[in-house]
Amino acid sequence: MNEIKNDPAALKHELTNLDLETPEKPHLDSNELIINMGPQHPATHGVLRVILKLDGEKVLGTECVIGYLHRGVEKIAENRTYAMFNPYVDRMDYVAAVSNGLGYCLAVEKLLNVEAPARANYIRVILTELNRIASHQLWLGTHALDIGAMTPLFYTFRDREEILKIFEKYCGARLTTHAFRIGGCLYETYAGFEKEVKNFVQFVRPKIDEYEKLLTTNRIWLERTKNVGVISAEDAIALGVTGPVLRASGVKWDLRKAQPYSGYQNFEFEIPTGENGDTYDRYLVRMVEMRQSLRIIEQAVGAIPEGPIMAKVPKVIKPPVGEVYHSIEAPKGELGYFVVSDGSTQPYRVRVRPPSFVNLQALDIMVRGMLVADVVAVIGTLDIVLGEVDR
Amino acid sequence: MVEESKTPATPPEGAKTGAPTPPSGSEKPAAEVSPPAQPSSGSNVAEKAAVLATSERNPATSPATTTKPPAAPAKPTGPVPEPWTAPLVEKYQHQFGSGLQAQSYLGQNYFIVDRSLIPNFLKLLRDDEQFDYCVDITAVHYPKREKQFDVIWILYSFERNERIRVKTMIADGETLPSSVPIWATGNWLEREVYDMFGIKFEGHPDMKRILLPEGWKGFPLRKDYSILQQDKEWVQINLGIESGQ
Amino acid sequence: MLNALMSYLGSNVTPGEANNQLWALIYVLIIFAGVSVAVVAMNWLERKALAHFQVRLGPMRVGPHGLLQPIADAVKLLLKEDIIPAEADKFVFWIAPLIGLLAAFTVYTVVPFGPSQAVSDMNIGILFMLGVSSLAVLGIVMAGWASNSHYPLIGALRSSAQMVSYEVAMGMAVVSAVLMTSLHGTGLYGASSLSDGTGTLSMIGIVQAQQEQQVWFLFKFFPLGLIAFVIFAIAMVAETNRAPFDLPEAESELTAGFHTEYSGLRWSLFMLAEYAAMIAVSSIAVTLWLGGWMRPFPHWLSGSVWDFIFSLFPGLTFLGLAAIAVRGTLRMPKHNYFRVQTIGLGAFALVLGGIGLLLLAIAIGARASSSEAIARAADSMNNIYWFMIKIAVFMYLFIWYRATWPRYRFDQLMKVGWKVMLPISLGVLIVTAIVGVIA
Amino acid sequence: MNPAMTPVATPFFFYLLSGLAILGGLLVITRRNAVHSALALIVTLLAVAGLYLMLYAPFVAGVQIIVYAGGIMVLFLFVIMLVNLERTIRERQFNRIWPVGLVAGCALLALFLGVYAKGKSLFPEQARGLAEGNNTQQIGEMLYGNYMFAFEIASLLLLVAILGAVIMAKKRI
Repeated sequence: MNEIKNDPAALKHELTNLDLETPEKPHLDSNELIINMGPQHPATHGVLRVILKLDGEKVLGTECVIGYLHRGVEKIAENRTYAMFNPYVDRMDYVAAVSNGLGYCLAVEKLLNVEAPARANYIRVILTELNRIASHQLWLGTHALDIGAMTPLFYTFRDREEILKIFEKYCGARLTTHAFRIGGCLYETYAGFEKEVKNFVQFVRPKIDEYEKLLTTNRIWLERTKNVGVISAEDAIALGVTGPVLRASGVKWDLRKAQPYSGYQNFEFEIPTGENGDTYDRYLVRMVEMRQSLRIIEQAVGAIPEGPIMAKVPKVIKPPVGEVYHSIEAPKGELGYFVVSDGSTQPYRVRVRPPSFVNLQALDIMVRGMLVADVVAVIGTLDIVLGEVDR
Repeated sequence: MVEESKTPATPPEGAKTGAPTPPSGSEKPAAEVSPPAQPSSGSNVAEKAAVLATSERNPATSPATTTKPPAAPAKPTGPVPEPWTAPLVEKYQHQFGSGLQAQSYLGQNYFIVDRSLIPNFLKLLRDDEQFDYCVDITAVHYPKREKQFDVIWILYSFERNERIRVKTMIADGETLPSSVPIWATGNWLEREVYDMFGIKFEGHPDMKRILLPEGWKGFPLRKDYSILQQDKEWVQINLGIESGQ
Repeated sequence: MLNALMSYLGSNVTPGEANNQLWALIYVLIIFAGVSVAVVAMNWLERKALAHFQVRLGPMRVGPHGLLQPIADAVKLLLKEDIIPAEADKFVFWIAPLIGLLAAFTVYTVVPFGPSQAVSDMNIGILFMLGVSSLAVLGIVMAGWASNSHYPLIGALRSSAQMVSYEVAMGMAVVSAVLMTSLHGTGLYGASSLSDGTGTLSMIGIVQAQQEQQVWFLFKFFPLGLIAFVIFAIAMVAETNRAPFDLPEAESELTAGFHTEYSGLRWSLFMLAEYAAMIAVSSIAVTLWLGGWMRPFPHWLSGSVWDFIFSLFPGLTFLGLAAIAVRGTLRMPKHNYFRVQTIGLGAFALVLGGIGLLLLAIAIGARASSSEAIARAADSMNNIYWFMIKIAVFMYLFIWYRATWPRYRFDQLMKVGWKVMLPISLGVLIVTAIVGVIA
Repeated sequence: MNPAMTPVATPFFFYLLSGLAILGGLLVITRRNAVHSALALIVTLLAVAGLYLMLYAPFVAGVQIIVYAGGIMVLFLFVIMLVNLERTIRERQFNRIWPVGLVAGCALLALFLGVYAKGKSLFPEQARGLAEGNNTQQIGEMLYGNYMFAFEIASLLLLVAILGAVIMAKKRI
């Protein structure tokens, strides 16, 4: 009665929008072949199921079936107070938990019409940029592994370990850090924080060159990533794609520059863009982004001002009635929070605009006409995290 | 039509985890100093405005509707949405007249638009005002109001580096024209709004659930859908476990 | 029985030729044991070298520095349950790995470890090797078909298509090497006075031809030998489904390719066949281009003094390994948990040291005393040593490829095979022929 | 005959190989599963290669292994796997003409018996020279020597066949 239903009949029902007449039983003769990639598959970065309609090796169409990791974060938000909901936010994009926390705190601070003090902003910027580098490193490791290069995975994870050590010393947690509070930061920086961050910057810069030396001019890497999963700027904007994927298609837009928040305006850094929006350009854009983050950290660590780290925020947060949308530049793209408050201690509605969820929508356009091996490469280059896609 | 008897404040029942009906009237923040005649918005909203206005004029009185004893001192009144005046607004104000209001809250501008304007107003915004990036489509559920749902489009224009929200109010069971032809990103966003709130969008290429399994009954993000509730029948059929949890 | 045994000892001809079945059997057993030990060592080396490429330690727990890890793996695979999928084709499922193994091991009958150290010297040696190695495709195709599920079948079709297309390029490169055995050229290249003798297909013949012409075919007709060698080196990696061409077992798409449904002993047979094929294919490369068992610079640094120095190498290599093992024991932490491992590593160091000394003794003995037996022993020791070292270099290359290169997509793989490798190898063949006759 | 060519326990190996060949042949036609019959065919071909070796024609044996077992049989297996067998079985079998098959079989049998009865006298004398030492060279000389022209025509024929296959396949893609 409850055997796992993957017989073709159920599959056919599900593929309504793929407008295909699935053969009664998919078998290996000349016409199309329906293959299920996932939800349990080494290359889908989590529980994503992609139904591929193949003609031999060529992909004719895809349909993403998601929701396997849906925990109902937005429903939980309506039953928790503002401060209690903070740790849940880290569990969405568990790879870039610090950015999630920053986004949520900034949104609620805007609701409370409160501004975090300068010192808190600097600490927030340093930790968020460190988190961006960690997220890009994890992306590079797993993306290269999907395409077959085993070695970068170990290099990137070894260097990412240094960042996690700094997080652990600062707030006790490595991955889901819950580092910030509404109104600023809870923890003062531990003794030697600046020195350790400076050492980290010196340590990691040559390491990024190492990754580049391994991959950027690697013939087979070029062959596997050039002109693979191409998306034009117009399609990207129409599909609402943001972050490195959008920048690689040539759109020079980064929220940290366009609508600076928590003190980003007083650091200079460039925004890298690519030309033809293929997997190789996205790889180059993210590598330059890592270097730019290092620049920001260097500037921030050098000039952390003295002063309080927490704005005056009442013990029990009861924001006035109203609704606010605030978004930040998370490593994967624009991460937005639409918080509606009804004056009580619990948010009336928290809507999270997840970059991975919207970027994943572009998979179908990028992969059409490509081969199965490219589907794996494109899922990797979109840098999706299923915790954030399913919420 | 505007004045309506004060809705009895619903006593907060039982444990917090019980059905989280909002403690007081809906939070609709549309409290203007002089409540303009709102043809379409429900009486409850006006009543809400009136209540806030009164508490605004004389801050000394305790927050009106909650039956809790006014332990907290009179909270300084929060920011209030002022009317948003901009050339963009003027242009469409006289074009659509009453069907459209423009407000701004804490510096974030948004339109409140009548349901009938939806498909072409958005098209206008995209084509003429270069709002070419639809950040998000979402909804909020106010069970108390006569038009229960707020559907919100968050738009952004790259040239003008400006972000606005367009909001419309629809009753339960009403459908909305899909904005997929305008922005392709609407596809999954509208599917999620349907999945969570039950608002169908006509003309959507593939109107079915996106996060919850296919045969799931009930729309979780509605306020009357308790946090512990599950579609027991689906769970029994597909996962074969008796209890909901 | 005994005189058959002793009578052969004197002859310097391969047992096959000397028609001595007993010695041929002994050679076959030696080769079987040798290749299995080599495969075990290769397994350990691959894991360790790959680990150190990737900034990690590799197996350290089973035995000192993971030395017993391959044995642990083998035992695990023996004990693992041997599942045959439900509607699989039992007979074909059972025979597929055997064919793979058969193809991988019969190649060794013709591999020339020395002038007389080969099971038999067929006069169609290289042709036989290519023929048998093309049988391996059958094993893979049948494995894919018998597993009766999508992924293994696609993996099998892919790998067989890949092997068939790279076999062509490989064949062309081999032919150009065989051409070199007979053609010496007269003008620019034709330095040697040898007449245009008839070429040979036999492996030992090819190496002897290189000895006579005093040049490795790698350097003969300068760029041509090198190009043919490079073509063969790439094709052999593709032939054994390794490193950049390991598409059939691309984890990220087709789970594990044609041997997805295999488990336990049957799966280990496939692994054994893969490693054996790797060693076999690199031995072809060594024989054809790197002068088989010849020691480096036999003619520039000729003379008995140099011979003696080069004959010390085997002993010194083993002593070097022993030194590394000793250093390992000394650096082993003093905690008594590690006591067993230190003893184990110490014993291993002793064994290596012993072998090293023995080989040194043979080398010195051959130099000092004039007894013919020791001289023959030293000779065969040198031959086998140099042959094995060259194969070891190739093995290291295989591992190096695996650490650095990402994987080719299937269509790129076929494009490289047909549009790049085949034309070049054809070109090299034609130009070698022309150069051989005219230049 | 130099010592190297003394036959190696020929009778035993001869009967073994030819037995294998006959067994394989029978299996090819009796097996229901196409892959099993392909396997049986491979066994037959390898047995024939063994026979060539015994006739001191190692080059021919090597080519037999490469061309037949390594090349053509792989093609057979490809075709068997890619062509959808269930459908072919459902199609109409035209084996109602087995009497014609029987007559042809008997005629062939008669031919063999005739040859067996006449014995050696049928074959020209010099053909029996054993070519162990330089079998490859001899074939090379003949092939590229006096049969050069025939060899070129055959390769042309093959070229036409390949082009035909490509064009047929091309149409569909």
